[in-house]
Amino acid sequence: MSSHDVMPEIGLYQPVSVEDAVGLAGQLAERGWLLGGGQDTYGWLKDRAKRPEVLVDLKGIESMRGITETADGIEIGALVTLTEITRDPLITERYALLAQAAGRVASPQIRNVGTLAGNVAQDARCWYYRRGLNCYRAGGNLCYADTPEGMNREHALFNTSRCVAVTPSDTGTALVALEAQMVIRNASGERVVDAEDFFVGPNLDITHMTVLGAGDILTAVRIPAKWANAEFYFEKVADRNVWDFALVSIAAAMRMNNGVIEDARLVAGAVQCTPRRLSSIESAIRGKARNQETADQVASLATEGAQPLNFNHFKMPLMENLVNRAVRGHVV
Amino acid sequence: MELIRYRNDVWGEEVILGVSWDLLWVVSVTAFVLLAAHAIFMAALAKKKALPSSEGKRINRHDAIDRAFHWIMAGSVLVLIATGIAPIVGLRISWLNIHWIAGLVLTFVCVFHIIRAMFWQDFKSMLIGPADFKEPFDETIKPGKYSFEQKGLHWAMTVLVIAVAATGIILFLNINSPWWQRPSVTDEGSLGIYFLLHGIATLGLVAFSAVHIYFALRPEKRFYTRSMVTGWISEAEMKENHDANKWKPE
Amino acid sequence: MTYMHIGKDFTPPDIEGKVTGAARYAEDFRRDGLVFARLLTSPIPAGRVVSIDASEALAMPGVLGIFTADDLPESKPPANPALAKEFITYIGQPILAVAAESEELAEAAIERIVVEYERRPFVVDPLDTLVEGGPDPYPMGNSLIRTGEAAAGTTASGTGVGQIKWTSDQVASFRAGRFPTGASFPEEWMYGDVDANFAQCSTILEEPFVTIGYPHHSLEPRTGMAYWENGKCYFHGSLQSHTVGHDALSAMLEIDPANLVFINENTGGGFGSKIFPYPTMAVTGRFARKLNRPLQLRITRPEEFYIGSARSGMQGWIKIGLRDNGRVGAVDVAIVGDAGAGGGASGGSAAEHISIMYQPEAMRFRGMSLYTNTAPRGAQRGPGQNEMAAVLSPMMDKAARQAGIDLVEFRRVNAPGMDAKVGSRQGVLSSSYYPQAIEQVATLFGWEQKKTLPRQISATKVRGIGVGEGYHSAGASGYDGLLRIAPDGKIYLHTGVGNLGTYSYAGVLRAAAEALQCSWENCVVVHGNSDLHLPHSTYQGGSNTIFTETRSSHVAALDAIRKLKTIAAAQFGGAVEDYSIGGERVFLTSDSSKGMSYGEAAQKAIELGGELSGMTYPEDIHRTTQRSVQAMQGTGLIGVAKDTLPKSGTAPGFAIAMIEIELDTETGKFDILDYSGVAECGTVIHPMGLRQAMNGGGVWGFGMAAYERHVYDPQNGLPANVGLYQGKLPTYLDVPLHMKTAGTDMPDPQSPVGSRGIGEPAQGCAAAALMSAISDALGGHLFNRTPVTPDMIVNHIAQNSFNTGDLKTNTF
Amino acid sequence: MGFSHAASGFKGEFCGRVYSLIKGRSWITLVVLIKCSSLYTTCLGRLSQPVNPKLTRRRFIKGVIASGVAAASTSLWYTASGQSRPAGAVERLLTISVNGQTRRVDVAPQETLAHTLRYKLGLTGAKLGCNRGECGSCTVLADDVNIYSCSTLTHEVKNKAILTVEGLRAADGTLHPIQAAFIQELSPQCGFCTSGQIMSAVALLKSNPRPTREEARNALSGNLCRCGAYDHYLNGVMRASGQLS
Repeated sequence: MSSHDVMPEIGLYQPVSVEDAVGLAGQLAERGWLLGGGQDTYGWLKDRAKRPEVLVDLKGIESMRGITETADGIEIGALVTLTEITRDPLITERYALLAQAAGRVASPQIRNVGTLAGNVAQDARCWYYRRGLNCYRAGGNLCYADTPEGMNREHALFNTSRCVAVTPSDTGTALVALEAQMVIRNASGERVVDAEDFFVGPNLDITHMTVLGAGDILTAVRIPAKWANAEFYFEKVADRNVWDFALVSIAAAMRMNNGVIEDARLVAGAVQCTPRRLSSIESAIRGKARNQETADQVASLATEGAQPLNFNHFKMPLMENLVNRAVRGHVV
Repeated sequence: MELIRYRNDVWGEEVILGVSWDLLWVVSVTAFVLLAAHAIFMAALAKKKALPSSEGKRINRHDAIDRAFHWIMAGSVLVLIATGIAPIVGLRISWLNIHWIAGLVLTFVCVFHIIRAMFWQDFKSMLIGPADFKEPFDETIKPGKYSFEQKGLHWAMTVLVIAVAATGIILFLNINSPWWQRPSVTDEGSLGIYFLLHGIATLGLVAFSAVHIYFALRPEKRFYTRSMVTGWISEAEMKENHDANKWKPE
Repeated sequence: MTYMHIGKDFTPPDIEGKVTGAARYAEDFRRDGLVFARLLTSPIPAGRVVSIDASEALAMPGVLGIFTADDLPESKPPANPALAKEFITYIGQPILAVAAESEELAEAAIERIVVEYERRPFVVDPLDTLVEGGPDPYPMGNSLIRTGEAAAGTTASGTGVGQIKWTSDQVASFRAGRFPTGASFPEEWMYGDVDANFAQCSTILEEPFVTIGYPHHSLEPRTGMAYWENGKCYFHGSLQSHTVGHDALSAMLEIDPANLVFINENTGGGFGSKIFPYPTMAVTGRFARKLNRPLQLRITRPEEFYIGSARSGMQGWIKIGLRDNGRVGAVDVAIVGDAGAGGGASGGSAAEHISIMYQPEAMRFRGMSLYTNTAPRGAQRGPGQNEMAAVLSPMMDKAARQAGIDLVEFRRVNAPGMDAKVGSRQGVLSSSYYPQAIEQVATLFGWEQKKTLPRQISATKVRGIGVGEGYHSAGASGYDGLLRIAPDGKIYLHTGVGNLGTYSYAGVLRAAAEALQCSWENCVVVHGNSDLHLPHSTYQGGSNTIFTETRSSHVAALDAIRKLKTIAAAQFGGAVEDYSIGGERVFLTSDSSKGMSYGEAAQKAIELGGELSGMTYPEDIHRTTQRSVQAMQGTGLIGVAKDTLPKSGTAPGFAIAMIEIELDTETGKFDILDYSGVAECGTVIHPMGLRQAMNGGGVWGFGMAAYERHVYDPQNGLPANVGLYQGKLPTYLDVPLHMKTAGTDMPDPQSPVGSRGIGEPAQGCAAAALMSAISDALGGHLFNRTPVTPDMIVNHIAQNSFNTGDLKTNTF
Repeated sequence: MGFSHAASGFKGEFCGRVYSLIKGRSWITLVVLIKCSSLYTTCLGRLSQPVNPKLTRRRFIKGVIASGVAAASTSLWYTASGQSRPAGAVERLLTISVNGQTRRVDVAPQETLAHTLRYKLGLTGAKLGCNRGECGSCTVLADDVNIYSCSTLTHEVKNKAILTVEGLRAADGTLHPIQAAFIQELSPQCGFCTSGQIMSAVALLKSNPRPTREEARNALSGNLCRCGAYDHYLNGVMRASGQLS
């Protein structure tokens, strides 16, 4: 790590409309850096590990701030803070899963300024990468974590491809579970991407965590009515209960009908580079009662195909246990 | 534009990372421009000769197994180039597994080809001798089985493919595979050199593949392409382009 | 005994500043013309500097200069150099400093300096250098040689680098948890007949163990600011001691101590890492002199990780023998300490912990301090004792269970009482009420009742209860007390004790107020700035302050009282013994109307001069105190004395804690439901301060037991957890909602107010109790390691045998 | 930082040779230099023009930092040439509200609020414990919301009312109830995190005047205390909210 910790000289724009922001983002491209709450920005800059030339502060854009009810669900402005998400009645009443996930992010002060967009678009937390090393994710030739002696306790179990970083986003798992859609703007227009496709693994793009490219701005997140008021389960296990990223997290949404699970979405966090849909569990529990017996039957499916590294073997039992809890619906 | 990409290693020491992919554009554009120029030149200025007839007696030029080798090699090279370039140009496909599988296929096929060429084929037909160098400048000299250009292209491809395969295998050893876990990298500088050589070979492959495909598609050479599909050329094509004294097809 | 002040809460003078933001720490000071220095730190774990090319940086406008090892006296390993040149021994080691008109410029300049390095082999695991053929962290070897007596956890002078190697069989055997037959240990002591005593033991336990070191991470990084005026150096620094470091800092700056003004009213935490001046201070002071400008060297959080000191690690083997009655008959312990790059490991004090807490009838210790290319280690809150307490507690529990004895009863049977012996020399204690502390905490916690609670709370929650003990020596003697009674009647209590956040710097002065029978409101605490004329006070390793400094405060007060009475006797006749004090007056005992106020006496002292107003002073006081008295001459009645009160044996600080946890068997996480701790530190002089020490130590204990550790990548020597986030310092939500703590409050006869210190043991008992409770919750399972983290618990419960088989330090 | 390749015994022989071969050849360096400088000029040229012609000053009036364009280009210049930033090249004067007072201050685009408060306004109550949002010592309020001032740009909060620990005392000098309670409960130890703890507690009481102890510890959980004085800070919050006497 460098000896640096003051902010480098950098330009700053504070556009007040999405159009202006999109224009700036498009023209600056790789030289620009979008600023939401900034909580995943300043560390990079202070370390000189990333060197954008211009910051585009989006917080002045009012249209990206509100939480509104739509014909099919709700739309959350990308700049809505995590604290706002934990308090908003629409979200806490209908999509408590998201509120719970947002409430477990980092610390109160970070939630107070950290935005939903920032939380889903944040970069990998692999300590090697964060140190500014030139690993695969930074455009280099190798991974320091995935080696016989790498310190990879917090790294991935599944779907690694050279890079073994995991998704750090707590809200990301919830959004995938809720079948949210991400609204992305760039100079050529708007596109809507399913949350599940929003996150990309290293096999597809080793230097990006999401589909967002240069010039793209995530403007809003839409949550369909489909899962409103469903039965939810969220849990995040981290070393410390503040600041720390998940060792494993679980987000689940279930619809019950006549005492059995009619439909379910289960998503695990921090086990691969993207939120991991647990489709095998979903189909295994469909039509079954939501109880301990069902949970015990299916939990071990969660880790099928896992390839543990040196120090992260514990994530397998931990993941199974969290899946068990999510399926049975309670802790004790 | 830079030619070589450098990075700092884990201890802050500057090491080579690989070839600059800007060169990919340079190579592609250069190849395109040169080939386009050639096409224009041929279309506008070159003496137009009537193409020899493809009718008549068929002469076997390539055995089925060699044709299969060729197309497997061609296919794997194209797949390798496509999958290798995809992440460079920002195309999001899960390229790596395809890439190394194609690389293994290419390697195995090349090994087979080399062995076969040395012991079962007429290896000498591909050798370039001092006399061959007169061939391009003297229209009266006709080649044996392979023209000087074909030999040149073949040997260039040989060097490039061996280079790309050899470096590719080293790089392959540095990622996880079904057979092993990736090792620790103790010398990032060496790794960078392998990437550099792999990249340079790739650039060459892209260029020579372009040249090869271009000529394969040219009207006056198309019968060679056909021969690589069907195995034969016509007697007329043989006479027009080859010296029967130097190449005595069975 | 009823006291006016002792045992009563008070408002320390510095606390208002802390809650209003007015309290200033070293980095809060600015000065006209201030320049900013930043460090360039080593990217390599081992090697040397071949060359430095700063020409481009120095050509930048606003860049004022660089400062390298060449600007400093040569330093020889294992002394930790302020700036490295020939011996780079860890990543993050400072190489040079660059100064500029702004921090931003200084940082930009750093990027333009080209340093050529030559790399050397490195090692991050002590056993990897111990094995034959293994790399050495220094070119000349791998181990600390103590050529003289040095305090544990420090690298005082009299140290060197030697080389120790074991065969690979011996190392493999040690790794596998067996004593390595025939292996050499440079440190060894023994008392009693160990083998004979083992032979008499019915329960024998043999266990390997590992404790991983971790950084102090004081919240205030060790920033310093210095400027030079008229040949004097004014230094704003951050030390936990004050005057005791004065001479050492002067020496680092190569000036007469009289020409150093050290200003340090507040210190943002030290925990052992700021006891004495640290190497970086030399850069701050000397660079300021070189540039002839006020200069601030701000230390960033990552730099604080690198140079801010850390606890050493231990890798060990222990054999414990219990007799039928539960008495510990014999202990044999061997410890390979990880001293990082140029520190000292603490195996000896770890063994000392065992010797005092369980009073084994015979004991042997074998140990060594090995260097690794990791951050330098130094004293951290009970170095050795606390991590030993943590890892030992569940083992002792296991032994007790095997012997069929209740865990608390076992502690009772072995408790160090008044006649306890300590350490290799089996020295005596000044006093010990530790058996009473056991009873007090058992009652506070409700051990007997909690013992009977079911372990299984629900399908996924299990209860664990545990007990842990902490010890540290808690006091010295021989320092100076100094006070001044001014003609206006105010009593100025001077102290050279640093303000490390425990308020003990003020608390100890209440012993003087007590003796002088004066109101606290009339007292003025003078501290934190050597221009304010401070006495030579003790170094502050937590527990040391209270015992030591109540004594020196007391002797200063006695001196003042004698002088008050002398003045009164001179005024009103009679002998000194005929006079008494009270109500801030000195008066004839038989006729209280014949007397004068303290203020009047002070005026008289000025008139009479001599020793009364400090014109003369005892010869045995330290030079620092002498200078202070000289500066105060003729300004009032001066009370000054060196503490020569009788002292024998070790003044102990004990603490015992009990913990109840609820452990989630599916996540490996736990909640602490009950934390009860009792300190045995003699008379409690400041009840709230004691609770602070106990609770804060408790949080540190939780950090040691469950969160904090060094992690280094053996491939490249990189530390994995540099910052606070990855350092996993416990937060509000990782500690209990309430903490119950108290003190035995029984007087130590060797302190004039009966008090000893506490501080270090507060952590040890908490860490040990938590380890004990985790083990209890898991049916007595031993991890043999600190910290125990959720992954280890989950793996254990899943029985996937994935961890703890290979005990190693500096790793996950 | 560079390395001596000859001196570095660890570098692979082959790799070292290739490296020096390539690095040593001045022709490559020359080409690279020429290419880099042309790229650099291109960048400068592009940046010196309005980034988006459609973005008129009027449309930007509320949000834009007029300095954006100039700052970006000067920063490039600065990095490239090693020159210190030309004085007055950008308009950076802000009017911000701190502790109820309006302060005019010259603020660089990248400047953190902690920097502005501590080094420009002399308000050193907010401390830099980590300078990256991992400790909370720099906590201040922006419109009554507690934030890490080390991880906030001053320009981001220029329209918000900033409150620091120095602004808590009443006009008559009376301490804020949290401050008074923290003294009574001997809440701080070393005091370095105290300002931050206080500001988080003040933010809590503004929105929740009678929090439970559990609510209080959640609200203060973004403030680390290395001394471990958590119990005492919580006692202070409970006392200040009238729930402890």
